[in-house]
Amino acid sequence: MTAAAVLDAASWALLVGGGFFVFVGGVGALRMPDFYTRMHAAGITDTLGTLLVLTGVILQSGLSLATVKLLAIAIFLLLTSPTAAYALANAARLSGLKPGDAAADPDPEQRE
Amino acid sequence: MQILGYYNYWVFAVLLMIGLYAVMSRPNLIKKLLGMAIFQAAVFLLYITMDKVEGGTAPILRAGVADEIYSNPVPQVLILTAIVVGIATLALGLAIVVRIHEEYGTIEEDEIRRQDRE
Amino acid sequence: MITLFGVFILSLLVITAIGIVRSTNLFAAVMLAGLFSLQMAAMFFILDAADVALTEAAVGAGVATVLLLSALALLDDEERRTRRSRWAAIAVSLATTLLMIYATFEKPRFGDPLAPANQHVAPWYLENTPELIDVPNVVTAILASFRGYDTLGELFVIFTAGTGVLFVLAQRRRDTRFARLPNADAQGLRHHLVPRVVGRLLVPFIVLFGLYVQFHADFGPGGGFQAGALVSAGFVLFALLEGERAALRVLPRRVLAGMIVLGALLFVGVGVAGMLLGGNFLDYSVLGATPVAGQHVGILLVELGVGITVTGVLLTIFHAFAARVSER
Amino acid sequence: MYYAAVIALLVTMALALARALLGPTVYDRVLAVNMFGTKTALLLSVIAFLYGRPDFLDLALAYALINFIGVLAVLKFVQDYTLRHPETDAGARPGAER
Repeated sequence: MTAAAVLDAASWALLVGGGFFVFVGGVGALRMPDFYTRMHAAGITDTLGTLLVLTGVILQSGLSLATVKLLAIAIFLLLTSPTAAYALANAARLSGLKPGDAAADPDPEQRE
Repeated sequence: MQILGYYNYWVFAVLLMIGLYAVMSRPNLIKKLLGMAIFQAAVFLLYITMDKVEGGTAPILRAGVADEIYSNPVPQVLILTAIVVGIATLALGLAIVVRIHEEYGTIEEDEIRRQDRE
Repeated sequence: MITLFGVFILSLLVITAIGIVRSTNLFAAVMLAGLFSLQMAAMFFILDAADVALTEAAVGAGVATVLLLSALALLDDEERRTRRSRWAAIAVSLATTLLMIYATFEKPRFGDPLAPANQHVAPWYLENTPELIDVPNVVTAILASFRGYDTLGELFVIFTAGTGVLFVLAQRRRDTRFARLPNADAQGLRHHLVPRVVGRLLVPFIVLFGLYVQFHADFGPGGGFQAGALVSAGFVLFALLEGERAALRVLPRRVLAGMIVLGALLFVGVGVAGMLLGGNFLDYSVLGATPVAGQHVGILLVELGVGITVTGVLLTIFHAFAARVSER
Repeated sequence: MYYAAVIALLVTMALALARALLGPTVYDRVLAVNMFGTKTALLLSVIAFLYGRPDFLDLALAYALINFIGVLAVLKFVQDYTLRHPETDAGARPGAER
């Protein structure tokens, strides 16, 4: 097995794994019962999925300017998305939304 | 694949008319502005659809690659400037809506008409 | 396969647009408009328009949502249910949609290299750009040089829109003149520690990236329009975090107004300089030792002018709305 | 190989859109928009490689940097809103479809 084949296999595994976690996060954000659990599902898989997908792509890029840009994207996403999640949860908590509050969707009859 | 080739144009037509419908049927002025933004986006989509050349790539020339097919750069230039012009005109529209709200206390079109008649 | 991805995103676009029109809450509609812009950017990228996608990204994510929200803060966010019948509007829209779809069957196939749009001037630009202007990014070459006159006109439209917003909003409200108190609105998000620290860390990187996009426009996607939107997004972030007053201390209104005028003057000045050196208006080939070097100088200066004016206009508009909000 | 990641990202984008349409609170919508933005940045970087033009990563970088601004703008909007309307039940407003 050559080095290139090993790299390809690793990158396959990372991309598929990243895609799986991203998808799990999406399902969680749609199906969980209230806002805080939805955010839990979305926030954690966001971080892991982002990291896996970007690492998978980095393995394909070799050492070039693209690697640096991908690393920068990874760093900025890892900085901003937990911060956004924190800010959002904090705002929801301060405004008085309690866990379990928004459990039910509004009555479909009332929506236009 | 032949049918899929026209899908972009169909989405353009549908988006255009969703925008027009919002402008015609909603009395709320912000909703009208959002409808106009959708209308505008549909036009952008039409232009950018026309720039695509099969098997082509973005028109940024690559050194050392001969006989590469590039997509059409002209619509891209037109739309690039139009997007920034679009946000500037949207801001102007929003400013006028804010002033209307200050004078009339409402942003519903029929309410404003009623107040004008009185 | 890529075509199928495009079809998927286009379907999402239609769903989002319907969601925008149907939601009775304007705040929800603005959030959906943010999603709409993200999908448009992805679609532009799939259709090979990297420059356009970058513009949509910079404008849609950085400025548009913020402007809509600051306007909404001055209005009611609930749309009143209307009793008006919608059947006429539905009928007109539906009929026109069907007519337009019927008309699309006359259009050239998607991606057809022999379509008239791809046969007229585009091949000439693609062939002659390396020789006449010698920059890899043909979009920049057309924007700044071949169709520079057109871009100048667009720049003046932006200039006029910025001036118009100032005319409409800059005048003080009569009834609140005595009620102006120092209030919490103008404080920004100072007491949210984590976003503040991370956000302040990001501001220089956003501005730096904006400058990279500005000066890298010859080689990659970028240019004055994108850079202006990105730099103003950086300053908008600063204003959100530290309050509008702190942002105005960094870039006062006078400086912003100066930037609007300076950028437009720089563009016109490059054109006039070409005339004085014996060429035509906006003919850059006389600006340097060789025609190609002259083109490089001209494109750099013109893009810089565009960037300065766009930054000035977008920030002026943002501050005009933000000042109204904190006056309330 | 990239196709697996692109399909997962596109499906997740559709799920996030569904959450944004359903609501029910303002925070759910903001969460969906933020999620969608991160996924768009990932999608653009994967597609740049799929097209074989890694020089277009600038776009994904732009989203990674400025997607955050929207969330903060919403945060500030909600904060100002609750300052101005202290009497309303803040959990349900603004942004709740009633």
